[in-house]
Amino acid sequence: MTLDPEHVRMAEALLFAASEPLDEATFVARLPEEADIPAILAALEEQYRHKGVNLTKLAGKWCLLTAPDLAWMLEEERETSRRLSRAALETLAIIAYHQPCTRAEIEEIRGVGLSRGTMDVLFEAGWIRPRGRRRTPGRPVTYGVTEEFLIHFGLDDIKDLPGFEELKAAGLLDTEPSGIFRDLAGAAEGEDEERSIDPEEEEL
Amino acid sequence: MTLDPEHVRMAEALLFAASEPLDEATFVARLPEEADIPAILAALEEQYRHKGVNLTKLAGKWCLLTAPDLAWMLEEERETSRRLSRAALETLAIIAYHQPCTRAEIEEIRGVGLSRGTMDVLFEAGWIRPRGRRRTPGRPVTYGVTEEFLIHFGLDDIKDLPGFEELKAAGLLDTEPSGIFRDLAGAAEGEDEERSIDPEEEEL
Amino acid sequence: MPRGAPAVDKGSFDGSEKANPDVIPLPSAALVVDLDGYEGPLDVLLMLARDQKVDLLKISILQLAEQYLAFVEEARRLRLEIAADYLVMAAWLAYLKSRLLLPPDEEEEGLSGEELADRLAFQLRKLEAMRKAADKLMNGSLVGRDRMMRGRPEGVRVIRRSVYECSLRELLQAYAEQKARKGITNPLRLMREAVYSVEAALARLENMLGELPDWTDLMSYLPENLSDPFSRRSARASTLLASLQMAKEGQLEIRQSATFGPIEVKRGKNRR
Repeated sequence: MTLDPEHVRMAEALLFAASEPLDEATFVARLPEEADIPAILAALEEQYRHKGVNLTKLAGKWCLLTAPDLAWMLEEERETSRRLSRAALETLAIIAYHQPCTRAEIEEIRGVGLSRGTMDVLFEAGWIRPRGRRRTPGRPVTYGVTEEFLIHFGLDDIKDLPGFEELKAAGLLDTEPSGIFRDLAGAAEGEDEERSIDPEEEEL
Repeated sequence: MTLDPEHVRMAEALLFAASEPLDEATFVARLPEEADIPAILAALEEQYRHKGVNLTKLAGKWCLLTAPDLAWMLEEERETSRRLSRAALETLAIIAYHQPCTRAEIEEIRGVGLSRGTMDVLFEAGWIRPRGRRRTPGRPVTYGVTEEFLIHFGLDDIKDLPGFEELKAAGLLDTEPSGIFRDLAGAAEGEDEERSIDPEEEEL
Repeated sequence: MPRGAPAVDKGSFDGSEKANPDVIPLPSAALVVDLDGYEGPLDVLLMLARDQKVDLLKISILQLAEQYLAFVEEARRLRLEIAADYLVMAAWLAYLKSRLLLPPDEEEEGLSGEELADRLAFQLRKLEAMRKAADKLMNGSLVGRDRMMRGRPEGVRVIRRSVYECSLRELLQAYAEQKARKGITNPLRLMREAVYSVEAALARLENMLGELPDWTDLMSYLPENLSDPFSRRSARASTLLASLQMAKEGQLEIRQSATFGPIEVKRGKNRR
């Protein structure tokens, strides 16, 4: 039996336009009655065998898929630059100044729990790494910064980080610590989110 | 020069994977440097000419579409689109054929004021866009059709609009006001701003 | 030609046609007037011109003007609300009609009646051309209606890689700020003083272990100066945890001879 090329065209258009793989019953329902569906599909499979797109049978259903060897050209790497959250920034600073330090120590210093995502972001950025385990109960993992961290921030050595007093002298600390400040902050809360010093600040 | 069949396969895979028409620059960027893109596309156009799927150029970009004669069998895949009102349809045709054209020119041709909603519908569909300002008193905004318009209506270029050249040759696409409706509008002016067909109306 | 009677009867329109905005009701011999169905006076004129059943190039503008005037007359008789532009058009057509009927006045300035009629005819042709173009556009092969794009585009998979931006200044500022914040008050401090930390228990155990080589009750390692029950409970828990940690490292051995009996420890073999 010879195939009607019109039937092949119809099956091809159906496969192309379908939003999901099609079973043979669909072809039977939508092509003319006399169409030999298995033969048509076999012919299309052969036609597309060496093309950029292949007719593939998935879970008993048919669909056109790009050839597996060409998958690489359908991928694209895109870089998006993102800013660190305040929590991530502080965590990074603490790890840099206090390394090696544990998660619990970071939480102790920041006075607030550390959400999983915060550390993940720093790992993803390639700026922190596990360094070992503290010889205390539970043997918590200690963290430190990476070489990439030093390179990114233009530091030759971790010892090059300025100390607290120097930071203050350099004007990087514009909020004078004083006993009354906390009350002020409490009163101003909500007015200026950036300056909020509520220790239970929302993470991320 | 002979075509590398691998390059043809790559272009084919890209065309099948794409969710929108692709311009030649995309092929240049994704295929090997030595690939002869126009020749590859011409070869694919020929290869798919009599298939259930054809390679078509829309708005200067390439895409695969099911063959026009198979529309009847793809009813299930059809998108349900909102019907345009006659006013919107006429306005769209006038903008397409006369672009760039001003609101006043559309009103002049239709002999009736344009309600805000009519243009809104066309903007919402993504088929028209402001193109600039006419260098006449009042500097009215001119409108034209978008790439999506060309793609939706299956056109490669504005010149492919049905009967475009004939209409142009017959002078029917001139936007020169006939002069007669100016007097008419002048009389009705001030009664209904939306219906004003004063060609020097202030836009936006 | 009798006033008010378009030449051809195309049948009065019924409700079903009116429901469809794309179908324009045709004026019938009885001249049923429904202004809502029209897109302005030019639309009415074009419809009347079509009723002449001739090419727009050959229509009789005079006849058209008469038909339009009859149409508006009828609408007024039926007391239909007529928009101003319909009336303006009627006035203009009445003027055009008089110009066309009267012999040309050589003295009068501006366009002659014939020229005005030509312009109107041209306007009608332009509108007609756009109507037909719109129809052709809609009857063409529309993508998504007649020709389908790929139903299941695999698309280009975008692998996103985040690059984090952060300057040294920001880093230092963050540290300084939290340090400053810390300098103000530490809300956890009060609690922590009451708690006997595992680290402290570990240090104490390590120090004292060497002095007591035989099985000793673990509880004898507790600091003596703990007065309140909370601190004592905390010290007991921390010391037990510390002993377990050291046992794990082989620094000490633990035994408990009875359930709820005293836990005893002694120096382990790995004691450095």
